[in-house]
Amino acid sequence: MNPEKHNEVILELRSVKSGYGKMEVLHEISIKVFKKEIVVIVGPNGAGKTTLLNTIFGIATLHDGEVIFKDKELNKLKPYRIVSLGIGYAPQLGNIFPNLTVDDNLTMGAYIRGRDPEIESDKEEIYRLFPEIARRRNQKGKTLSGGERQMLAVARALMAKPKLLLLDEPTAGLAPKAAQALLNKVTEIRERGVTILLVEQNVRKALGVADRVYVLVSGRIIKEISKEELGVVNIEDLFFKGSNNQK
Amino acid sequence: MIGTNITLEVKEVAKYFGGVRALDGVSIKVPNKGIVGLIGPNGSGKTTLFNVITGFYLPTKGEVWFKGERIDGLNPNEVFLKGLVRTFQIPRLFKSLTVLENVLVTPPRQIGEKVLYSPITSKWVNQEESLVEKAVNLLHRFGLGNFIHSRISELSAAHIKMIETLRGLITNAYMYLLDEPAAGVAYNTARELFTMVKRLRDEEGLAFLIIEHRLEVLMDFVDYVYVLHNGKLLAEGTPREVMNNPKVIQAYLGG
Amino acid sequence: MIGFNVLGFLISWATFLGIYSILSISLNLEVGFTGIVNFGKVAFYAIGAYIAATVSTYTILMLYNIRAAPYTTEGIIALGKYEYLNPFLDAGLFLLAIVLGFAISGIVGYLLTYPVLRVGPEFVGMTLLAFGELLRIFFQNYQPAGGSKGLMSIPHPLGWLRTPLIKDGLYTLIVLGFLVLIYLYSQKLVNSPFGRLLKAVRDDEVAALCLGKHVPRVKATILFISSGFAGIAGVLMAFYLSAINPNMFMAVVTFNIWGMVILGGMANNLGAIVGAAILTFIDRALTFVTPNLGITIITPDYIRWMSIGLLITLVLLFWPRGMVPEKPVETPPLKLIKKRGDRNEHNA
Amino acid sequence: MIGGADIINTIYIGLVYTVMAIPLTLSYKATGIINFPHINFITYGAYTAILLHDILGVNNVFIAALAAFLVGGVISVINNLSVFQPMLRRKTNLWIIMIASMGLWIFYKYLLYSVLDVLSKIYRINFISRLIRFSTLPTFQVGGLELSSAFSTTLIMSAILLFGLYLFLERTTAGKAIGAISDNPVLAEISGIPKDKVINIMWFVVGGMTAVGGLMWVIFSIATPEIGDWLILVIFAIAVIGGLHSLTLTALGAFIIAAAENIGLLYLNQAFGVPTSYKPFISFLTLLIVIIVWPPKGAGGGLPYRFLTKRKSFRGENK
Repeated sequence: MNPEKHNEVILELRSVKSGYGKMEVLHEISIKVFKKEIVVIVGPNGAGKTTLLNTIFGIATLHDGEVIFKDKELNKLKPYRIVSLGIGYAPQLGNIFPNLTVDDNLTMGAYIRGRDPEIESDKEEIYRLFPEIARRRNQKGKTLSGGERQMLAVARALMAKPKLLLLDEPTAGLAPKAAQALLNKVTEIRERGVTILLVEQNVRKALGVADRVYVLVSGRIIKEISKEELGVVNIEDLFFKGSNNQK
Repeated sequence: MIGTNITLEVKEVAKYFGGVRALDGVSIKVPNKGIVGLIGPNGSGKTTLFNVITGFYLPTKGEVWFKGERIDGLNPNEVFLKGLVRTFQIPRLFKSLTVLENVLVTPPRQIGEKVLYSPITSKWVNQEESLVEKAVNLLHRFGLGNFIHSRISELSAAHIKMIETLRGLITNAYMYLLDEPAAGVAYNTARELFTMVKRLRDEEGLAFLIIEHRLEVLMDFVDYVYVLHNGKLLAEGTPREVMNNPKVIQAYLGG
Repeated sequence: MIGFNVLGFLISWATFLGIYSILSISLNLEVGFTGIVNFGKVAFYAIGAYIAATVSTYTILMLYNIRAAPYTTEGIIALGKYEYLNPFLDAGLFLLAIVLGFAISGIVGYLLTYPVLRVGPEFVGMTLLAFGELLRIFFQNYQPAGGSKGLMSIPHPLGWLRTPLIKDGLYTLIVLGFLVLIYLYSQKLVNSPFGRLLKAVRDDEVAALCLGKHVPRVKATILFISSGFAGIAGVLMAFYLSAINPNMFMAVVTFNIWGMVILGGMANNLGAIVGAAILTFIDRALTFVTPNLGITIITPDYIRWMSIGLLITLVLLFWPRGMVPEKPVETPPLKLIKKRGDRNEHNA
Repeated sequence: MIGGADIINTIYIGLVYTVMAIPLTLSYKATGIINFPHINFITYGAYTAILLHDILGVNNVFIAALAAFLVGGVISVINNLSVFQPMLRRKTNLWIIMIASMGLWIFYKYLLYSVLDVLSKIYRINFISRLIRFSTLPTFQVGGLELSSAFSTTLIMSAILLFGLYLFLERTTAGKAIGAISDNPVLAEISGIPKDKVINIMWFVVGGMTAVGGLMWVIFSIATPEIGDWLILVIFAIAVIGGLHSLTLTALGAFIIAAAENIGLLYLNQAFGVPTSYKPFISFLTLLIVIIVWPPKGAGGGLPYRFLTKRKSFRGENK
C-alpha cells in the first residue's frame, strides 16, 4: 500500500543542511511524513537524529533547504509559532521543567491555548493515558524517575493538541518493559489522529510500531524502508557500513 | 616502569559524581605510534575518561601512566607539558586571534611569555622568529598556507578542527587525545582528517586515542578499539572483532 | 568667553588626561586584554592616593617634630608652613609615594586573584565592586587617614616653584611622562608573546590551560601590573589636587574609566587614551565653563554623567568595537611575515 | 541593651530588603543578567511617591505605591526592549550586557538628578534631599504595643506584594511560565511559551515591585537620588546569599542581613566600640565572603578549580 495515494504530506524536509553554528551535522536530508503515520528515524549515535528534530524547531541552524509543514515554511518562525501551527516536541534531554510540578509541566504544554476551558478536562484525559504520572501530579518534576520523565515529556507535548508529534528517543534509558509500554502509548496516540515522527536508537523496538523507517547515518539518509520491507532489511549492517555504500 | 612500547596506560580508573558512576574500573593501553579508537553510546563515559587523563578530574580510583610517569593528579597544563595534547568536541580555538597566532600560542616556556622579558624585544625575538618559521612551515605542509592570517571566524568547520589538531605539533607533542574529530564535517572531509591523523602517526611518530561516533570512518583507520558502556569497558579488539561483537551491536542498537 | 583661561584649561586637561589615561590603560589591560571584569578599579586608585597622602604628610610632620596629626587644624597649618622648605624632601617623598603606591596597590591586586579565579566574569565584577566600596567605607571611618574629611595640604613635589602656572605646567609634564612610560611599556607588553597569551586567556581560558599555560599565574601577573598602574595614577592625582577625601573614590569613578575604555575600544591602548581624552575634555571643559554660565537650569555635571551612562550603553549596543578597534598582536617577525604576504599578493 | 525597638527595626528593614531583593533574584534566574538598573527602580519608586505627594498632593500611600509600581515596571520593560533583548538576540556575552546595564544605571541616576534639579527650581523645594510624611498611614496595636505607622504600612504593603507575587508565580499561567523559562529556557520555547512576551511581563513585575520597595524605604527615611546606590550592594549580598536561585532563601538572607546590620552592629558597638557608621561595611563583607566561600549557582568560572580546591571538579565542556 502506497500511503501517498491516500494521504497528504504533513511535513516535508527538502534537501536540508543544518547544524550548530558552523558545524554542519545534516547533509542534504529529504524526508516526507504523511498524515497519521508513525515515521521512525533510526541511526547510530551522533548520526544527527536529534539535530534533525531541532532543525524543524529552529533550534539548530538551517544552512540550506526548506522545512515545510502543511504548506507553510517553518524556517523563520519562532518556536511558539511552530507549536501553535500544531507541532509538539518531546526532546530527549532537558525534557521537563524540574522545579515545576507535574501538573504545571502539563499547564506549560498548553500555554498556547490560553484560557481554553477544556484544558483541565484534557489534562484528565492525559492522566488516564499516563496513569504513572497521574499519581505524582503534585510532585516536582525533578523527583520523577527516568521513565516517568519521558512520559511527562510526551504528555506535555500532547497538551498543545498537536497534529504532529516529534519524539526524541522516548525509550532511552528505560527498562525493556517500560520501553515497550511507552511505545504502545505512541501507537495509542496515533489512533487519536496524531502523526508521529519518532527518533530511535533502539531499532528493534521501534520497528514494531513503525509504518515507515528512515535510516540516518552520519548526517545522511542512507535508506528509506517501507512497511513491507521492514522484516527483510538488515538495519544493523547499514549502521556500520552505511555511508561507504553511499559515496 | 611499564613496558617501553606503551605510551599511555589507564589502570582501573573510576570516577564517581556523587552516586553516579561515570567511570567504573576502566583500563586502556595505547601503544607507541598506535591509533586507538574509543567508542560507546552517549553518556557512556568517554569524555569523562578524557577529562581524567588530561587532569580536569581527579580519578576516584585508579592510575594514569604516560611514558612511564604517573600523571593523574597533575593539573591540565602540566599534563600538556608532558606531551599529551587534547582537542575538544566543539573546537576551542582562540577566536579573536589569527590562525598563525593560534599556533604560536602553543609552544610552552616561550621567553617572551615571561612578563619580565616580554617588554625587551631583543630577548625573545630570535626564538619568536624560529617559531614563526616553524608555524608557517607547518601550516603550509598541511595545506593551510592560504589561511595564515585569517581569523578563526572566517574558517570552515573542518579547517578549525585541523588547526586545533595541528597546533600541538609545533611543540613536544607525543600523543593526542581527539574528541570526535569527525563530528559536524562532511564524510569526505572526515576521511581527510583521519588521513591526516595517519600521516601524523607515520611522519611524526605520534600516538592517538580517538573518541568517534562515526564508526564507518573510524574503523578504516584505527588499529584497536575500546568500547565503553555505562562507564565500563564492554569490549575491545581490532575493528573487525568489535564490529562483529554481538554485545557491541546490542549496546548501539538497544536490546 | 570672558575670563576663560585657555592655558589653565589646557594644563588642567592635560593633567587629567594623563592620570585618567593611566587608569584606562590599566583597566584595558585587565578587561580588554585578559577578560577580567574589574568593577573595583577605583579601589587601587584610592590606595595609591591614600598612600601618597599619608606617607608625605606624616613624614613631614615627623621630620619637623610636630606632634599633631595631619588632619587636625594644627597639622594642616604646620604642613602649609613646612611643605615648601626642602625641594629635595618633597621630590623624595614623591618618588617614595610612587614606588609604594605601585607596590602596595599591586600586591592588593595580586591578592584579589583568589576571588577572581573562584568565580565567573559577572561575579568577579560584583566582588571587586564590593571590595572598592568596602575600602571607601573603611577610609571614611579610619581616623588616621582623615576619616570622612580626608587629608589636606599634601606637599606638592614642585611646591617650591611659587608661580602656580609653572608649578602646574611642570607637574603636567611629569604626569605625561609617566603616561608615556606606561603606554610604551603596555604597548611592548601586549605586542609580545605575553600579549598573545593574554588574549588567549581572554578568549578561552580552558583551552589556554590545555595548552600548558598557567592561567592563574597570568591573571595574577596582570592584576599586579594593572593595579600597580592604578596606584601610580592615584599618587599622581593626590599630589596634583593636594587634598583627598573618601568621596573622590565612589564606585562611579570606576564606571567613568569603563566609559573611556569602551568608547575608545577594548584591547587597544591607544583607544584607552582616546577615550580618556574625550571624556576628560568634556569634564574639564564643563568645569571651566560652568562658572561663566551663571545659574543654569540643570547642573552641568548631571548632564555629563548622563551622557557617559548613555554613551556606554549605546556604544556597546551599536558600536561594540569602539573608536579604535582591536588590532592583532604584532611582534617583529609577525610584522615581517605580514609584509611579505602583502607583497606576494601584490605580485600575484 | 538590645530592645524591642531593635527587633521591630530588624523586621521592618528585613521586609523592605525582601521586597527589593526577591525581584533581583527573579530577573537573574530568568535571564542571567545582573541588572544594575535595579538601583534605579528603587530610587524612581521612592521619587514617584515624593513627587506625587509634594506636587500633586497625593496623600494616600497606596495610590502612590500603585504609581510607583507602574513607573518602575515601565522603565524595566523599556530597558529590556531597547537594550537587553537586542543584545541577547545577538548572543552578546552576559558580562557585556551587565556593563551595558551599568551604563543604563548611571544614565537613569543622573536623569533623575536633572529632573529634580529643574523641579526644585520650579517648586522651590529641595527634592535632592527630602523627607516626607504621608498623612494617611495606618497604625496597628499589637498587645498594647503601638506599632508605628511606617512599620504598619511596610507590613501591609510587603504582605500584599509578597502574597501577590506568590499568587502570580504559583496561580497564573504567565507566572508559571516565568518559572518554566528559568528552569529550562529551551524547553520553554518548544513547549510553545512566547518567551519574549513572558520575559517582558517578568521585567514589569520586577521593576514594579522593586519600585514599591523604594517607596517603603522613604516612608521612614530621607530620600536622595543616592538611596539606590546605598542599598544595591546590600541587595546583591542578599540575593547572593539566596544563591540567586531560591526566593525563600533570598527572603531569609534579607532578614539575616537586616539583623546583622541592626542587632549585630549594635552588639559590636556596645562590646567593642565599633562605630555604627560601619553599617554598610557589614553587608559588603558578607557579600565578599559569600561569593568567595560559597559561590552561587552559575557563578563559577571556566577553569577546573582544582587549582584552588583539590576536589572540586570542572563543569565539563561537553554539550
